[in-house]
Amino acid sequence: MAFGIEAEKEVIMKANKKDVLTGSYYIDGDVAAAYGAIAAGCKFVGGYPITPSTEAFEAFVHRAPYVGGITIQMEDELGSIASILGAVWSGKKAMTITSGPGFSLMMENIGLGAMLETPFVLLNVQRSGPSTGLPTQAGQADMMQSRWGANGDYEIIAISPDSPQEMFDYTIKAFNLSEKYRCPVMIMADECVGHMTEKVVVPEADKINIEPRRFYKGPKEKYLPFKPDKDLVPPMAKAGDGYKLHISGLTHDEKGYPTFSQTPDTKRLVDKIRLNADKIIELNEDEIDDADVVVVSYGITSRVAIRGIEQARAKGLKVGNLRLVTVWPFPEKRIAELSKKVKAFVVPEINYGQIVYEVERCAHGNANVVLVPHGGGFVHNPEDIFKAIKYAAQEKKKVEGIIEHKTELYRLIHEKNS
Amino acid sequence: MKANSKGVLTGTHNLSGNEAIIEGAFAAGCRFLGVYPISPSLEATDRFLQRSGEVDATFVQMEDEISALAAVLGASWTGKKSMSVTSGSGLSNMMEHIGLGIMLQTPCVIVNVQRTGPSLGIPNGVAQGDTMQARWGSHGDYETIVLTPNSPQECFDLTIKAFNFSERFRVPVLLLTDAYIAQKKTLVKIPPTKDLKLISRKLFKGAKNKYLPYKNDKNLVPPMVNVGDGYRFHVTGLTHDERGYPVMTSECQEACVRPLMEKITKYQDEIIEYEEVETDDADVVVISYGATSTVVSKAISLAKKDGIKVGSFRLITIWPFPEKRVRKLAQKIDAFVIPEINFGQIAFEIERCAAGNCNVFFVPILGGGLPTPEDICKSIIKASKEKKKIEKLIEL
Amino acid sequence: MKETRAKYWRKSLNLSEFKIPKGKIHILKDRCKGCGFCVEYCPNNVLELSEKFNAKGYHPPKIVNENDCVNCGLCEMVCPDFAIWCTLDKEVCLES
Amino acid sequence: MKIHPLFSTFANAVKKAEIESDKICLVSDFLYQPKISEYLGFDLFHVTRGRSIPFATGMKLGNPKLKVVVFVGDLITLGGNHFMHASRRNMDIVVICVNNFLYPKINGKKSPTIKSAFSPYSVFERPVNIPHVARSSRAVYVARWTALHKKELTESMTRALGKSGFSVIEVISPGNCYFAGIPASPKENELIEFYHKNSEIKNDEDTKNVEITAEKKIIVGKFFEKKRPTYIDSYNERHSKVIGDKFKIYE
Amino acid sequence: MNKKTVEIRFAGYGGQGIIRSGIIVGRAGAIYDDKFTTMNQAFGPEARGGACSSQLLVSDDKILYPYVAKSDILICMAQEAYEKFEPELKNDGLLLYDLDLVNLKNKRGKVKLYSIPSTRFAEELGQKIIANVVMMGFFTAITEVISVDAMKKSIPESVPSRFVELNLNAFDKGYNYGKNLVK
Amino acid sequence: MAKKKIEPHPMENILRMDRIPHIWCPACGIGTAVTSFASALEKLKVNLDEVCVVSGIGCTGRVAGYTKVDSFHTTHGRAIAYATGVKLGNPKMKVIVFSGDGDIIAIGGNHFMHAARRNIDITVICVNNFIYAMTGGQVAPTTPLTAYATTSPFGNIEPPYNIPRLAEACGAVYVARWTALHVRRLTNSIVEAIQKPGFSVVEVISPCAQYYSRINRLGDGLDMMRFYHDNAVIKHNEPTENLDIDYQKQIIMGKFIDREKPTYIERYNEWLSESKPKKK
Repeated sequence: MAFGIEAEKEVIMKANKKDVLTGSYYIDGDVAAAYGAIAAGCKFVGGYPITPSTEAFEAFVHRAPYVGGITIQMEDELGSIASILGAVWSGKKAMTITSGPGFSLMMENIGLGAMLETPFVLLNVQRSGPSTGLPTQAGQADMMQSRWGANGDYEIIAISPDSPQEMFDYTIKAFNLSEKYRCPVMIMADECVGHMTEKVVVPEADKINIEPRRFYKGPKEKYLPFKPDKDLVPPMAKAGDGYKLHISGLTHDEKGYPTFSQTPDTKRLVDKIRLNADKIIELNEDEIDDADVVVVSYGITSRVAIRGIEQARAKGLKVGNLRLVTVWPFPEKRIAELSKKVKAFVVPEINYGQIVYEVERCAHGNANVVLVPHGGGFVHNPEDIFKAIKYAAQEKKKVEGIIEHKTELYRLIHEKNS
Repeated sequence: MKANSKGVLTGTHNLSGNEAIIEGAFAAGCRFLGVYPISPSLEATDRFLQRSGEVDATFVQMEDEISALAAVLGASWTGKKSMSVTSGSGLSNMMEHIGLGIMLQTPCVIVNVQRTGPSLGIPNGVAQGDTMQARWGSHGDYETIVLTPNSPQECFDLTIKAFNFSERFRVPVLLLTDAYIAQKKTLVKIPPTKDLKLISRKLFKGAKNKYLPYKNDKNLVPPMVNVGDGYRFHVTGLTHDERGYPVMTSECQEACVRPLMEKITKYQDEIIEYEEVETDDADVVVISYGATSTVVSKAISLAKKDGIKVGSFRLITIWPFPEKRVRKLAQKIDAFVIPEINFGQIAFEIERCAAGNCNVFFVPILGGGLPTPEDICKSIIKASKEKKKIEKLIEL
Repeated sequence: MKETRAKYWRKSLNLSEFKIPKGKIHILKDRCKGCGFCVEYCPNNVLELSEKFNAKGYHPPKIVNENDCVNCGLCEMVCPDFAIWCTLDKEVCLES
Repeated sequence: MKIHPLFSTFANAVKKAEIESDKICLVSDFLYQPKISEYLGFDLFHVTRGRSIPFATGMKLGNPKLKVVVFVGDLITLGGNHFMHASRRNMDIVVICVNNFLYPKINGKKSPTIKSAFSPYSVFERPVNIPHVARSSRAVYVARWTALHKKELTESMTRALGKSGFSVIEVISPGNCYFAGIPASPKENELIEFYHKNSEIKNDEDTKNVEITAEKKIIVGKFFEKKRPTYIDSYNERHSKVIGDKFKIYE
Repeated sequence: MNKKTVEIRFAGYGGQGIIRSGIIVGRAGAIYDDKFTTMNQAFGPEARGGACSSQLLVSDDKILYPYVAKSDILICMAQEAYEKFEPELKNDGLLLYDLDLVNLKNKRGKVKLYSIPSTRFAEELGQKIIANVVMMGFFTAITEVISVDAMKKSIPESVPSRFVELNLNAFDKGYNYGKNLVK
Repeated sequence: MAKKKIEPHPMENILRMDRIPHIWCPACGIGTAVTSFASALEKLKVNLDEVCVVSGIGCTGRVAGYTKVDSFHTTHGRAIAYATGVKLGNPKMKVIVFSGDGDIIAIGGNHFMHAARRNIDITVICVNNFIYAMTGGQVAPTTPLTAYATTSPFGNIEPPYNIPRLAEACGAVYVARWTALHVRRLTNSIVEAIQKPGFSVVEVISPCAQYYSRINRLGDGLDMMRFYHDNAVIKHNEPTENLDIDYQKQIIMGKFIDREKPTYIERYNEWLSESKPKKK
């Protein structure tokens, strides 16, 4: 640990004044994310237009020439993610922006990014799937994909913002996390947030903390590109500085040379996130201490759920609200802790059950888990969430497995037919 | 349906896993392979090409995996049973089209010979790192069927099964093998043609103008037609109604996407297959699949010598996950031990299903080679000694 | 000889026999998106944009010189919205 | 360690072109020798198959001072699209395409450049005429040599390194089997020699005519050279014209 | 209106500037009137030429649930949009519509109705696409949810500088027409 | 809404009239291209049951939804790959890929190139409107230099692709280009292309009034059509390197390539018949 940045010592760096467009704006979430990226010092976006994330790319393209950045619209999503990996290794902060099918196309190179421990940010404005699905409408069904989509074992960080202001704030946070842990950080927004227009306040530059890239500072000949610091993250060097880098997507040793079987060190790719999870995870909790039922939600659903929760509280039910700001790594400990205190978790999400499996896993059978699914196309009817809470509060029995709450939409479509 | 004797190489042959898969495919009636070469799945391609002349099968090597699967989907709609073979990052590239296959409800089989990852990893290294990807890798909600053989014989059998499932449920079915099984050569018994039980897609038989491409029958699977039969249908990857036309509402999404999942979950009992050995009075149950399961049996016999009551539970169908059975087992035993050649994938799923009823020990095995029985045995012993309940996935 | 030469002679046009088609134009007003292609490219200026709105708020074409239509079909070909076509009404002699 | 002859040729070219080796960055998805960076002093990135050109694109845009060189095996299989578009944009990278007639690493599977007689699989496919596609996609420098045309190849590489814009050099350096007309499993050097003998230098030949076929000799040479603003040039030019003083030249 | 949150829906067909209307009004509220506003759009390829709408919530407090459940104010600029969204209008809601493009069907009891020939006005002003601005002027005059000053500050931010005057004229035209109606 | 009975359109048997009005904007040329395609099918008198249309994503990608034959609306860029599968699976079919420039040339460029190289017997009708219109006007690989788009707000800096040249270089056997205005010639070209065995490409230059011409202030769709009328010249057999399209400059149209080559299936069958006896 003689070289590189000491992991414990925090270097405080502020955003560059030129990059920050201080002021109040009335913009949608996509644009806010682009502004956030610029404020975070992102200088390169390789993108390919896909609804509903195009606006973010466009906004970046408009701003980039003024802040010394550059953009390229690549020929496809495979190209756009590969190009940002290249840009990161030549020293820039970089981001790519996509949705739905584009995300699926990126899978191979997300794996490469994880393998090369390349810090980059990926903004995925989720739409309804599978396949082309509903291009202009919301979904949250890529959550598991973001974690498991590429071949092999790796870990990523995923953040799910719920308003344009958060799109701005958390894009900056995403860049900071990716620089800190040298891993892909995904902003798993959804179409609703991406296309929602609200007031966004961009603070002054010196109010924005920026995590600098951990560049290696020791003698060149001693540099080992994959030799980690104490926090399991190796310092980085950039191409063209004379380090004779050898960076390969093959399984490699500390030097970067391929090995023919994995070594215990290769497990670092997952451990650097798993063991640092407590530092990464951010949660918003509300009235959770004496709650019987806790609603676990993320992204736009957390705003929709509030209406259901208010309704339930008005009926005298004790409902807490746990909003996952970071979805991956999953807040295992917190859920396990809560599971011993509460009767049930209610998990509304715009998919047919993804994060709910994680909640169930971490609840260890201590509390019931109620899923309120929504196929996509729009957000939940708050009424459904309210009913699910009501049911969860009343259910005395421990029910094995996930309990799916039958929504109004379900009844409308499937029970009418049968 | 009877198999076409042309493709069935009845008899006993010395085949590698890769070759057995192709023989299985031919026996199942597969006549189209769209592929892009990637180790360690190459022998499969070779075998297909060698035999394609004899069985009148069509082969195309496309420019990448993306188009390979696209061609497979296209060919499937012409009425040919179709498949693709890939590995590692090739599967990552196919993700978009797995989604399309799900949405269009196109029967096809994808063989993934797993290699060590992430990214390029170790090209010929044994691994099981794509199990979660097989379930969650494409965007949006879907359910799929994933089978894992643990011997060339099973490669043959399960390939036929995979085709049967894919035709029956109109879904892309994944066969997850690994570099070890794929290259291991053993004797494979191929039964006579008349003993093969094949399922072919249900074709629509009604009047041409009455055909609705996505009107589900009572099994939630719509009957299919072939391109060129005069039905003049339209299909789209967009959310669609019964006619196959895009409709942009959440009602339609619910009506369109949920059955895609329910058609599998509803029949999961018929799909799920697993192998249990001495689990009845076991204290510890080892859960394994694919390559690791070949080592587990030895490890168990070692552990038994130490007086530990160990059972074995081998997953043959990984997805849909045999949730019910695992839940039941969890209530009876002290611990699960899960050796996997990855850093924890199915282990999470088992932790979920154990629901706090028993301890869950997970043994991450480094990719590239097989674990030794002794190592696994040690883990079993460690697991059996832990008497306290720990509400957490325990890594050994 | 005579015959071969006669073969290349131009026959004079018998106007009383030569028939030109007369077309009937069909317009689906509510399908129209008012692009104006048919109006612009009608060789005989049969059409004109009307001042009225259709259900979508566009100005569909209207027929102003009904008799001039020769069923050439260009409006049909050039219409991007499949909203206009013509059929053969009758064939009329040029003289009449 | 035996260094692949191509790398030594390349190292010579770098020397001749008088480029600081620190500023050279190799990106490869195929020709891969782990310790090459250590020996020759370049940075080396080994990325996923077919994606080396977009990776290099990002690299070049991230730091325009770098000289990015892409070593690819089969340029146009997975990465054909990236190749076409990088060429169209005139990204300032040098592409050295090693045409093996097959993938040497994976059991001699056909690649799109094999002509019918060359491999048992390829009978029914035409090969791609790499120089012609490169030229049609507007590359600024297009040449082809066999690996034994060392002098010419070094010269070509030097020229390409000194040039700004998308340069493509196809190097015929086959893997060691599956070639029709040659006794089974010839040695690699025999093969290259075979190609060397069966090639014909025709500089400035129209790329339409340089398709590799079993019937005629392989035509090698420098086929095309032109000057054209690179992506970054056009970016700077256009933006300073439209934005004016507020725009800082990107370099 | 003394309610906390006003739920507004702009509806028409794609290409009429429906979403832009939402943004302009929303911005006027959020930035220049110091309220909280949330604008959401329902648009897409299917909407081009079909019904499309934008939803706007205006409130004095932070807005949590960001959608229109039942609209207080519905602004209709096309028949299809009217038919689609009229049922979600509150019984005591307010309906503003384009006189030429919307034919009212069943008039509900307490719904207040105001109409303006906005497209015709816009065509008179020379640009059909500014019909939405005429409608915004009309909306400002009738509802007074957003102040005129705020609107006039907000409009120029959404249009190219060479069209600012035209747009402000269009706004005034709608505004004055509206003021005359409520007088 | 009480529905009036609508008179039958003459293309009723080729187009899905129940889906029309379509989603394309006013004055979009794709509809015109579809009409040409439909009349080409009518002229060809083919059995419509054996025609298959495959489209990708984008405005033109929706064509599959409006043609009343077997039609597939697939993923972005992969229409040609998908069509390859359909053609090889059932060689009887006449497979037509009808998609846009962004779909076929940008993301699907590789498939275009390789299908041309293999000479798969499909017909590609590529509607080129110089922009990505479905997503709202981003720069496309065919956008002329200096033209504006939402992702090239300062003018396009990437030289555009010349589709006929690319097709020729990759080995297409039939290449033609027409504008949406030259409907009759376009129809004839499509007829020829469908009849031609092998990979044939017809490029259709089409106005995009909503995005391309609005962002570049080129007036409405009609103005674009007038521009084609004035600036498009017919030059058959013109060498493809001269076919670049510059911003608002002359457009050269015509039939450029018409050559004979064995198709993939022919070669494949040849190989099969050669290799079969060896096995026995």
